[in-house]
Amino acid sequence: MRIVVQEAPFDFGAEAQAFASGHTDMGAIVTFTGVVRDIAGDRLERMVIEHYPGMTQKALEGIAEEALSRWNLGDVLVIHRYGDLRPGDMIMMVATAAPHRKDAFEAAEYLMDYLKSRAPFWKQEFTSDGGQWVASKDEDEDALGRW
Amino acid sequence: MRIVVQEAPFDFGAEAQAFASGHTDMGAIVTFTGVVRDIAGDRLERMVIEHYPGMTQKALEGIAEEALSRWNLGDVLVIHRYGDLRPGDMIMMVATAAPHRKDAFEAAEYLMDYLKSRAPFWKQEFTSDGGQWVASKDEDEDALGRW
Amino acid sequence: MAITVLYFAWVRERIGLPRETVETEATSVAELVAELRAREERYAVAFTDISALRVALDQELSDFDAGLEGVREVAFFPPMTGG
Amino acid sequence: MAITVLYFAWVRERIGLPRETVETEATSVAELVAELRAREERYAVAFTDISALRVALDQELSDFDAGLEGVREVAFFPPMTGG
Repeated sequence: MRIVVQEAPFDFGAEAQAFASGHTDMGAIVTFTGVVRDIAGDRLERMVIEHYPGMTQKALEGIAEEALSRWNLGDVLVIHRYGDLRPGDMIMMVATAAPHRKDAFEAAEYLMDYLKSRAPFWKQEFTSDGGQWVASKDEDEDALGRW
Repeated sequence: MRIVVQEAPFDFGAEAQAFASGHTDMGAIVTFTGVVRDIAGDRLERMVIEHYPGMTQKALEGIAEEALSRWNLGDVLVIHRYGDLRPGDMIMMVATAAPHRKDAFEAAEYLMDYLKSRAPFWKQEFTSDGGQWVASKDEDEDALGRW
Repeated sequence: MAITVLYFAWVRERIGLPRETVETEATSVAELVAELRAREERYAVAFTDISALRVALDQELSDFDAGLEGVREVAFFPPMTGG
Repeated sequence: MAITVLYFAWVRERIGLPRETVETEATSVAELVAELRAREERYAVAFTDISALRVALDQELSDFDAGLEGVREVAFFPPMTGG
Protein backbone atom coordinates (compact mmCIF):
# COMPACT_ATOMS: atom_id res chain seq x y z
CA MET A 1 0.00 0.00 0.00
CA ARG A 2 1.30 3.43 -0.94
CA ILE A 3 -0.60 6.64 -0.13
CA VAL A 4 0.75 9.95 -1.36
CA VAL A 5 -0.76 13.38 -0.62
CA GLN A 6 1.19 16.12 -2.34
CA GLU A 7 0.94 19.55 -3.90
CA ALA A 8 3.28 18.76 -6.80
CA PRO A 9 2.14 17.14 -10.05
CA PHE A 10 2.72 13.38 -10.38
CA ASP A 11 3.89 11.45 -13.42
CA PHE A 12 0.89 9.23 -14.24
CA GLY A 13 2.63 7.12 -16.90
CA ALA A 14 5.65 6.45 -14.70
CA GLU A 15 3.49 5.69 -11.64
CA ALA A 16 1.23 3.34 -13.63
CA GLN A 17 4.22 1.56 -15.17
CA ALA A 18 6.03 1.21 -11.82
CA PHE A 19 2.89 -0.08 -10.09
CA ALA A 20 2.15 -2.65 -12.80
CA SER A 21 5.79 -3.77 -13.11
CA GLY A 22 6.03 -4.18 -9.36
CA HIS A 23 3.16 -6.69 -9.27
CA THR A 24 3.80 -9.27 -11.94
CA ASP A 25 2.42 -11.95 -9.60
CA MET A 26 -0.99 -10.29 -10.12
CA GLY A 27 -2.92 -10.86 -13.34
CA ALA A 28 -5.03 -7.71 -13.26
CA ILE A 29 -4.06 -4.05 -12.84
CA VAL A 30 -6.65 -1.25 -12.84
CA THR A 31 -5.91 2.47 -12.70
CA PHE A 32 -8.24 5.44 -12.37
CA THR A 33 -7.12 9.01 -13.02
CA GLY A 34 -9.10 12.17 -12.28
CA VAL A 35 -8.44 15.19 -14.46
CA VAL A 36 -9.49 18.87 -14.19
CA ARG A 37 -11.57 18.98 -17.35
CA ASP A 38 -10.14 21.31 -19.98
CA ILE A 39 -13.10 22.24 -22.15
CA ALA A 40 -12.82 24.85 -24.92
CA GLY A 41 -14.93 27.90 -24.04
CA ASP A 42 -15.33 26.76 -20.42
CA ARG A 43 -15.03 29.58 -17.89
CA LEU A 44 -12.95 27.55 -15.42
CA GLU A 45 -9.57 29.22 -14.93
CA ARG A 46 -8.22 27.15 -12.08
CA MET A 47 -9.17 24.85 -9.26
CA VAL A 48 -7.91 24.98 -5.69
CA ILE A 49 -8.08 21.88 -3.54
CA GLU A 50 -8.06 22.39 0.22
CA HIS A 51 -7.42 19.47 2.56
CA TYR A 52 -7.06 18.65 6.25
CA PRO A 53 -3.37 17.80 6.59
CA GLY A 54 -3.59 15.92 9.88
CA MET A 55 -6.45 13.75 8.70
CA THR A 56 -5.97 13.21 4.95
CA GLN A 57 -3.24 10.57 5.01
CA LYS A 58 -4.98 8.65 7.81
CA ALA A 59 -8.36 8.76 6.05
CA LEU A 60 -6.88 7.51 2.77
CA GLU A 61 -5.00 4.74 4.58
CA GLY A 62 -8.23 3.68 6.27
CA ILE A 63 -10.06 3.51 2.95
CA ALA A 64 -7.20 1.57 1.32
CA GLU A 65 -7.00 -0.87 4.23
CA GLU A 66 -10.73 -1.50 4.01
CA ALA A 67 -10.36 -2.27 0.28
CA LEU A 68 -7.46 -4.66 1.01
CA SER A 69 -9.60 -6.48 3.56
CA ARG A 70 -12.71 -6.73 1.36
CA TRP A 71 -11.14 -7.90 -1.90
CA ASN A 72 -8.42 -10.32 -2.90
CA LEU A 73 -5.82 -7.66 -3.70
CA GLY A 74 -2.07 -7.61 -3.96
CA ASP A 75 -1.64 -3.87 -3.57
CA VAL A 76 -3.23 -0.43 -3.65
CA LEU A 77 -1.79 2.94 -4.69
CA VAL A 78 -3.46 6.31 -4.03
CA ILE A 79 -1.99 9.67 -5.08
CA HIS A 80 -4.00 12.84 -4.43
CA ARG A 81 -2.93 16.43 -5.03
CA TYR A 82 -3.95 19.58 -3.23
CA GLY A 83 -3.39 23.27 -3.91
CA ASP A 84 -3.60 25.04 -7.27
CA LEU A 85 -4.57 23.08 -10.37
CA ARG A 86 -5.22 24.18 -13.94
CA PRO A 87 -7.58 22.70 -16.54
CA GLY A 88 -5.97 19.57 -17.96
CA ASP A 89 -4.02 18.83 -14.75
CA MET A 90 -4.35 15.43 -13.13
CA ILE A 91 -5.92 15.66 -9.68
CA MET A 92 -5.39 12.15 -8.42
CA MET A 93 -4.98 8.49 -9.30
CA VAL A 94 -5.66 5.13 -7.73
CA ALA A 95 -4.29 1.76 -8.83
CA THR A 96 -5.19 -1.77 -7.76
CA ALA A 97 -3.45 -5.09 -8.41
CA ALA A 98 -5.33 -8.38 -8.05
CA PRO A 99 -5.15 -11.97 -9.23
CA HIS A 100 -8.50 -11.50 -11.02
CA ARG A 101 -10.05 -8.58 -12.86
CA LYS A 102 -13.30 -8.47 -10.90
CA ASP A 103 -11.45 -7.72 -7.65
CA ALA A 104 -9.20 -5.13 -9.29
CA PHE A 105 -12.16 -3.26 -10.83
CA GLU A 106 -14.43 -3.40 -7.79
CA ALA A 107 -11.70 -2.30 -5.40
CA ALA A 108 -10.78 0.65 -7.65
CA GLU A 109 -14.43 1.74 -7.79
CA TYR A 110 -14.73 1.36 -4.02
CA LEU A 111 -11.61 3.48 -3.47
CA MET A 112 -13.00 6.19 -5.75
CA ASP A 113 -16.44 6.18 -4.15
CA TYR A 114 -15.00 6.56 -0.65
CA LEU A 115 -12.30 8.99 -1.68
CA LYS A 116 -15.00 11.26 -3.19
CA SER A 117 -17.08 11.51 -0.02
CA ARG A 118 -14.95 10.40 2.92
CA ALA A 119 -11.48 11.85 2.38
CA PRO A 120 -11.08 15.45 3.60
CA PHE A 121 -10.64 17.32 0.32
CA TRP A 122 -12.68 20.33 -0.84
CA LYS A 123 -12.60 21.67 -4.36
CA GLN A 124 -13.06 25.32 -5.23
CA GLU A 125 -13.45 26.37 -8.87
CA PHE A 126 -12.33 29.82 -10.03
CA THR A 127 -13.66 31.73 -13.00
CA SER A 128 -13.18 35.42 -13.77
CA ASP A 129 -16.14 35.98 -11.39
CA GLY A 130 -14.26 34.47 -8.41
CA GLY A 131 -14.34 31.21 -6.49
CA GLN A 132 -17.17 28.75 -6.04
CA TRP A 133 -17.00 25.73 -3.73
CA VAL A 134 -17.92 22.52 -5.55
CA ALA A 135 -21.09 21.08 -3.99
CA SER A 136 -21.15 17.41 -3.06
CA LYS A 137 -23.56 15.37 -5.16
CA ASP A 138 -26.31 13.18 -3.78
CA GLU A 139 -25.25 10.52 -6.27
CA ASP A 140 -21.76 10.43 -4.71
CA GLU A 141 -23.24 9.82 -1.26
CA ASP A 142 -25.65 7.26 -2.76
CA ALA A 143 -22.74 5.45 -4.45
CA LEU A 144 -21.51 4.36 -0.99
CA GLY A 145 -24.69 2.31 -0.59
CA ARG A 146 -23.34 -0.21 -3.11
CA TRP A 147 -20.64 -1.45 -0.75
CA MET B 1 -10.79 4.80 -30.95
CA ARG B 2 -7.49 2.99 -31.37
CA ILE B 3 -7.26 -0.81 -31.67
CA VAL B 4 -3.84 -2.44 -31.84
CA VAL B 5 -3.19 -6.16 -32.32
CA GLN B 6 0.51 -6.91 -32.26
CA GLU B 7 3.13 -9.50 -31.39
CA ALA B 8 5.59 -7.00 -29.91
CA PRO B 9 5.48 -5.82 -26.29
CA PHE B 10 3.83 -2.46 -25.64
CA ASP B 11 4.94 0.29 -23.26
CA PHE B 12 2.09 0.44 -20.74
CA GLY B 13 3.27 3.59 -18.95
CA ALA B 14 3.79 5.50 -22.19
CA GLU B 15 0.45 4.33 -23.61
CA ALA B 16 -1.43 5.19 -20.41
CA GLN B 17 0.23 8.62 -20.25
CA ALA B 18 -0.41 9.39 -23.93
CA PHE B 19 -4.04 8.28 -23.67
CA ALA B 20 -4.71 10.37 -20.54
CA SER B 21 -2.84 13.43 -21.85
CA GLY B 22 -4.76 13.25 -25.11
CA HIS B 23 -8.13 13.55 -23.38
CA THR B 24 -7.92 16.44 -20.94
CA ASP B 25 -11.51 17.36 -21.84
CA MET B 26 -12.51 14.15 -20.02
CA GLY B 27 -12.54 14.03 -16.22
CA ALA B 28 -12.12 10.27 -15.79
CA ILE B 29 -9.56 7.87 -17.25
CA VAL B 30 -9.61 4.12 -16.47
CA THR B 31 -7.04 1.58 -17.59
CA PHE B 32 -6.98 -2.19 -17.25
CA THR B 33 -3.86 -4.27 -17.86
CA GLY B 34 -3.67 -8.06 -18.08
CA VAL B 35 -0.41 -9.70 -17.03
CA VAL B 36 0.92 -13.27 -17.39
CA ARG B 37 1.16 -14.02 -13.70
CA ASP B 38 4.71 -14.60 -12.53
CA ILE B 39 4.39 -16.69 -9.38
CA ALA B 40 7.43 -18.11 -7.60
CA GLY B 41 7.42 -21.90 -7.88
CA ASP B 42 4.72 -21.87 -10.57
CA ARG B 43 5.34 -24.37 -13.36
CA LEU B 44 4.31 -21.97 -16.14
CA GLU B 45 7.27 -21.40 -18.48
CA ARG B 46 5.55 -19.46 -21.23
CA MET B 47 2.20 -18.67 -22.79
CA VAL B 48 1.38 -18.67 -26.49
CA ILE B 49 -1.59 -16.67 -27.71
CA GLU B 50 -3.09 -17.71 -31.03
CA HIS B 51 -5.51 -15.43 -32.85
CA TYR B 52 -7.55 -15.23 -36.05
CA PRO B 53 -5.81 -12.45 -37.98
CA GLY B 54 -8.65 -11.65 -40.39
CA MET B 55 -11.20 -11.39 -37.62
CA THR B 56 -9.38 -10.02 -34.55
CA GLN B 57 -9.17 -6.34 -35.47
CA LYS B 58 -12.79 -6.30 -36.69
CA ALA B 59 -14.09 -8.08 -33.57
CA LEU B 60 -12.24 -5.65 -31.26
CA GLU B 61 -13.51 -2.66 -33.24
CA GLY B 62 -17.05 -3.98 -32.96
CA ILE B 63 -16.72 -4.35 -29.18
CA ALA B 64 -15.20 -0.86 -28.84
CA GLU B 65 -17.92 0.70 -31.04
CA GLU B 66 -20.60 -0.94 -28.92
CA ALA B 67 -18.99 0.53 -25.77
CA LEU B 68 -18.86 3.98 -27.38
CA SER B 69 -22.55 3.76 -28.22
CA ARG B 70 -23.63 2.51 -24.78
CA TRP B 71 -21.72 4.92 -22.54
CA ASN B 72 -20.88 8.60 -22.59
CA LEU B 73 -17.25 8.13 -23.62
CA GLY B 74 -14.65 10.33 -25.23
CA ASP B 75 -12.38 7.54 -26.42
CA VAL B 76 -11.38 3.90 -26.16
CA LEU B 77 -7.97 2.23 -26.54
CA VAL B 78 -7.40 -1.53 -26.87
CA ILE B 79 -3.98 -3.16 -27.25
CA HIS B 80 -3.76 -6.97 -27.38
CA ARG B 81 -0.67 -9.08 -28.01
CA TYR B 82 -0.38 -12.51 -29.60
CA GLY B 83 2.48 -15.00 -29.92
CA ASP B 84 4.99 -15.94 -27.23
CA LEU B 85 4.74 -14.39 -23.78
CA ARG B 86 6.69 -15.03 -20.57
CA PRO B 87 5.57 -14.78 -16.95
CA GLY B 88 5.46 -11.11 -15.99
CA ASP B 89 4.74 -9.95 -19.57
CA MET B 90 1.75 -7.73 -20.21
CA ILE B 91 -0.82 -9.42 -22.44
CA MET B 92 -3.13 -6.53 -23.17
CA MET B 93 -4.57 -3.25 -21.98
CA VAL B 94 -7.72 -1.24 -22.43
CA ALA B 95 -8.28 2.42 -21.56
CA THR B 96 -11.42 4.51 -21.46
CA ALA B 97 -11.92 8.29 -21.17
CA ALA B 98 -15.24 9.73 -20.02
CA PRO B 99 -16.64 12.91 -18.47
CA HIS B 100 -17.67 10.87 -15.39
CA ARG B 101 -16.09 7.97 -13.54
CA LYS B 102 -19.10 5.63 -13.69
CA ASP B 103 -19.04 5.57 -17.49
CA ALA B 104 -15.27 5.12 -17.62
CA PHE B 105 -15.37 2.16 -15.19
CA GLU B 106 -18.40 0.44 -16.67
CA ALA B 107 -17.13 0.75 -20.24
CA ALA B 108 -13.72 -0.67 -19.26
CA GLU B 109 -15.39 -3.65 -17.55
CA TYR B 110 -17.64 -4.17 -20.57
CA LEU B 111 -14.64 -4.12 -22.91
CA MET B 112 -12.85 -6.69 -20.74
CA ASP B 113 -15.88 -8.99 -20.46
CA TYR B 114 -16.43 -9.04 -24.22
CA LEU B 115 -12.75 -9.21 -25.06
CA LYS B 116 -12.45 -12.32 -22.84
CA SER B 117 -15.19 -14.30 -24.58
CA ARG B 118 -15.90 -12.68 -27.96
CA ALA B 119 -12.53 -11.71 -29.42
CA PRO B 120 -10.75 -14.55 -31.28
CA PHE B 121 -7.79 -15.21 -28.99
CA TRP B 122 -6.81 -18.57 -27.53
CA LYS B 123 -4.24 -19.00 -24.78
CA GLN B 124 -1.99 -22.01 -24.43
CA GLU B 125 0.13 -22.45 -21.31
CA PHE B 126 3.42 -24.32 -21.45
CA THR B 127 5.12 -26.10 -18.58
CA SER B 128 7.97 -28.61 -18.77
CA ASP B 129 5.21 -31.18 -19.48
CA GLY B 130 4.12 -29.43 -22.68
CA GLY B 131 1.24 -27.24 -23.73
CA GLN B 132 -2.29 -26.99 -22.34
CA TRP B 133 -5.06 -24.88 -23.87
CA VAL B 134 -6.65 -22.58 -21.32
CA ALA B 135 -10.30 -23.56 -20.88
CA SER B 136 -12.93 -20.84 -21.02
CA LYS B 137 -14.68 -20.26 -17.70
CA ASP B 138 -18.43 -20.35 -17.18
CA GLU B 139 -18.08 -17.19 -15.11
CA ASP B 140 -16.61 -15.36 -18.12
CA GLU B 141 -19.61 -16.32 -20.25
CA ASP B 142 -21.93 -15.44 -17.36
CA ALA B 143 -20.27 -12.01 -17.04
CA LEU B 144 -21.78 -11.02 -20.41
CA GLY B 145 -25.24 -11.32 -18.87
CA ARG B 146 -24.62 -8.10 -16.92
CA TRP B 147 -24.73 -5.96 -20.04
CA MET C 1 -11.06 22.43 28.88
CA ALA C 2 -9.23 23.80 25.82
CA ILE C 3 -10.10 22.30 22.45
CA THR C 4 -8.54 23.12 19.09
CA VAL C 5 -11.32 23.85 16.61
CA LEU C 6 -10.59 23.75 12.87
CA TYR C 7 -12.70 25.05 10.00
CA PHE C 8 -12.38 24.12 6.33
CA ALA C 9 -13.69 25.33 2.96
CA TRP C 10 -16.72 27.65 3.18
CA VAL C 11 -17.03 27.10 6.93
CA ARG C 12 -13.55 28.58 7.27
CA GLU C 13 -14.50 31.47 4.99
CA ARG C 14 -17.72 32.28 6.85
CA ILE C 15 -16.10 32.17 10.26
CA GLY C 16 -13.07 33.98 8.94
CA LEU C 17 -10.33 31.87 10.46
CA PRO C 18 -8.88 28.38 9.92
CA ARG C 19 -8.38 27.38 13.56
CA GLU C 20 -8.79 28.62 17.10
CA THR C 21 -8.51 27.38 20.64
CA VAL C 22 -11.85 27.28 22.44
CA GLU C 23 -12.32 27.14 26.20
CA THR C 24 -15.48 25.14 26.75
CA GLU C 25 -17.32 22.87 29.16
CA ALA C 26 -19.41 21.36 26.31
CA THR C 27 -19.79 17.58 26.67
CA SER C 28 -20.97 16.93 23.12
CA VAL C 29 -20.38 18.31 19.62
CA ALA C 30 -23.95 19.62 19.62
CA GLU C 31 -23.28 21.59 22.81
CA LEU C 32 -20.06 23.01 21.37
CA VAL C 33 -21.95 24.08 18.23
CA ALA C 34 -24.62 25.78 20.39
CA GLU C 35 -21.90 27.71 22.25
CA LEU C 36 -20.23 28.79 19.03
CA ARG C 37 -23.53 29.88 17.45
CA ALA C 38 -24.29 32.03 20.48
CA ARG C 39 -20.95 33.85 20.15
CA GLU C 40 -21.32 35.95 17.03
CA GLU C 41 -23.35 36.31 13.87
CA ARG C 42 -20.61 34.77 11.65
CA TYR C 43 -20.71 31.56 13.72
CA ALA C 44 -24.52 31.52 13.67
CA VAL C 45 -24.39 31.84 9.87
CA ALA C 46 -21.78 29.11 9.44
CA PHE C 47 -23.72 26.69 11.65
CA THR C 48 -27.23 27.56 10.35
CA ASP C 49 -27.81 24.18 8.76
CA ILE C 50 -26.02 21.38 10.61
CA SER C 51 -27.19 18.82 8.03
CA ALA C 52 -24.92 20.60 5.49
CA LEU C 53 -21.88 20.08 7.74
CA ARG C 54 -19.60 17.26 8.75
CA VAL C 55 -17.49 16.94 11.89
CA ALA C 56 -14.26 15.11 12.68
CA LEU C 57 -13.04 14.41 16.23
CA ASP C 58 -9.29 14.00 16.57
CA GLN C 59 -9.13 13.53 12.80
CA GLU C 60 -11.77 10.80 12.55
CA LEU C 61 -15.18 11.41 10.99
CA SER C 62 -17.84 11.52 13.68
CA ASP C 63 -21.30 13.03 14.20
CA PHE C 64 -22.95 15.89 16.05
CA ASP C 65 -24.31 13.66 18.84
CA ALA C 66 -20.84 12.42 19.78
CA GLY C 67 -19.35 13.20 23.17
CA LEU C 68 -16.22 15.31 23.61
CA GLU C 69 -14.56 13.47 26.47
CA GLY C 70 -10.83 13.28 25.83
CA VAL C 71 -11.17 15.00 22.46
CA ARG C 72 -8.45 17.54 21.68
CA GLU C 73 -9.25 18.56 18.09
CA VAL C 74 -12.66 19.19 16.52
CA ALA C 75 -12.99 20.03 12.81
CA PHE C 76 -16.07 21.38 11.03
CA PHE C 77 -16.40 21.32 7.25
CA PRO C 78 -18.86 20.83 4.37
CA PRO C 79 -19.29 17.40 2.73
CA MET C 80 -16.03 16.35 1.08
CA THR C 81 -15.50 16.68 -2.65
CA GLY C 82 -12.29 14.79 -3.35
CA GLY C 83 -11.38 12.48 -6.19
CA MET D 1 -18.95 -24.46 -54.16
CA ALA D 2 -15.47 -23.93 -52.68
CA ILE D 3 -15.28 -22.67 -49.09
CA THR D 4 -12.15 -21.82 -47.13
CA VAL D 5 -12.33 -23.61 -43.76
CA LEU D 6 -10.09 -22.45 -40.89
CA TYR D 7 -9.30 -24.23 -37.62
CA PHE D 8 -7.86 -22.65 -34.47
CA ALA D 9 -6.39 -23.79 -31.15
CA TRP D 10 -7.11 -27.44 -30.25
CA VAL D 11 -9.46 -27.84 -33.24
CA ARG D 12 -6.49 -27.04 -35.48
CA GLU D 13 -4.31 -29.49 -33.55
CA ARG D 14 -6.84 -32.35 -33.73
CA ILE D 15 -7.52 -31.91 -37.42
CA GLY D 16 -3.84 -31.36 -38.08
CA LEU D 17 -4.01 -28.32 -40.34
CA PRO D 18 -4.85 -24.62 -39.99
CA ARG D 19 -6.87 -24.15 -43.17
CA GLU D 20 -8.13 -26.00 -46.23
CA THR D 21 -10.41 -25.45 -49.20
CA VAL D 22 -13.50 -27.64 -49.09
CA GLU D 23 -15.73 -28.46 -52.07
CA THR D 24 -19.23 -28.82 -50.66
CA GLU D 25 -22.91 -28.49 -51.44
CA ALA D 26 -23.77 -28.02 -47.73
CA THR D 27 -26.39 -25.31 -47.22
CA SER D 28 -25.81 -24.85 -43.47
CA VAL D 29 -22.93 -25.00 -41.01
CA ALA D 30 -24.50 -28.14 -39.50
CA GLU D 31 -24.45 -29.88 -42.90
CA LEU D 32 -20.84 -28.87 -43.45
CA VAL D 33 -19.91 -30.28 -40.05
CA ALA D 34 -21.71 -33.55 -40.90
CA GLU D 35 -19.72 -33.81 -44.14
CA LEU D 36 -16.43 -33.14 -42.37
CA ARG D 37 -17.17 -35.66 -39.59
CA ALA D 38 -17.87 -38.32 -42.20
CA ARG D 39 -14.49 -37.80 -43.86
CA GLU D 40 -11.97 -39.13 -41.36
CA GLU D 41 -11.55 -40.03 -37.72
CA ARG D 42 -9.60 -36.84 -36.87
CA TYR D 43 -12.54 -34.71 -38.06
CA ALA D 44 -15.01 -36.90 -36.17
CA VAL D 45 -12.90 -36.41 -33.02
CA ALA D 46 -12.58 -32.64 -33.46
CA PHE D 47 -16.33 -32.24 -33.97
CA THR D 48 -17.48 -34.75 -31.32
CA ASP D 49 -19.07 -32.12 -29.08
CA ILE D 50 -20.43 -29.19 -31.06
CA SER D 51 -21.42 -27.40 -27.85
CA ALA D 52 -17.68 -27.06 -27.07
CA LEU D 53 -17.11 -25.25 -30.38
CA ARG D 54 -17.75 -21.83 -31.88
CA VAL D 55 -18.10 -20.92 -35.55
CA ALA D 56 -17.44 -17.72 -37.49
CA LEU D 57 -18.77 -17.06 -41.01
CA ASP D 58 -16.74 -14.58 -43.04
CA GLN D 59 -15.08 -13.47 -39.78
CA GLU D 60 -18.27 -12.80 -37.85
CA LEU D 61 -19.37 -15.00 -34.95
CA SER D 62 -22.35 -17.12 -35.98
CA ASP D 63 -23.97 -20.42 -35.01
CA PHE D 64 -24.28 -23.97 -36.28
CA ASP D 65 -27.82 -23.49 -37.62
CA ALA D 66 -26.73 -20.64 -39.90
CA GLY D 67 -26.98 -20.99 -43.69
CA LEU D 68 -23.90 -20.90 -45.94
CA GLU D 69 -25.30 -18.96 -48.89
CA GLY D 70 -22.68 -16.52 -50.11
CA VAL D 71 -20.25 -17.51 -47.34
CA ARG D 72 -16.60 -17.80 -48.42
CA GLU D 73 -14.80 -18.46 -45.12
CA VAL D 74 -15.88 -20.68 -42.25
CA ALA D 75 -13.80 -20.90 -39.05
CA PHE D 76 -14.15 -23.46 -36.24
CA PHE D 77 -12.58 -22.96 -32.83
CA PRO D 78 -13.05 -23.49 -29.09
CA PRO D 79 -14.53 -20.72 -26.89
CA MET D 80 -12.23 -17.74 -26.89
CA THR D 81 -9.87 -17.04 -23.99
CA GLY D 82 -8.56 -13.53 -24.62
CA GLY D 83 -7.93 -10.68 -22.23
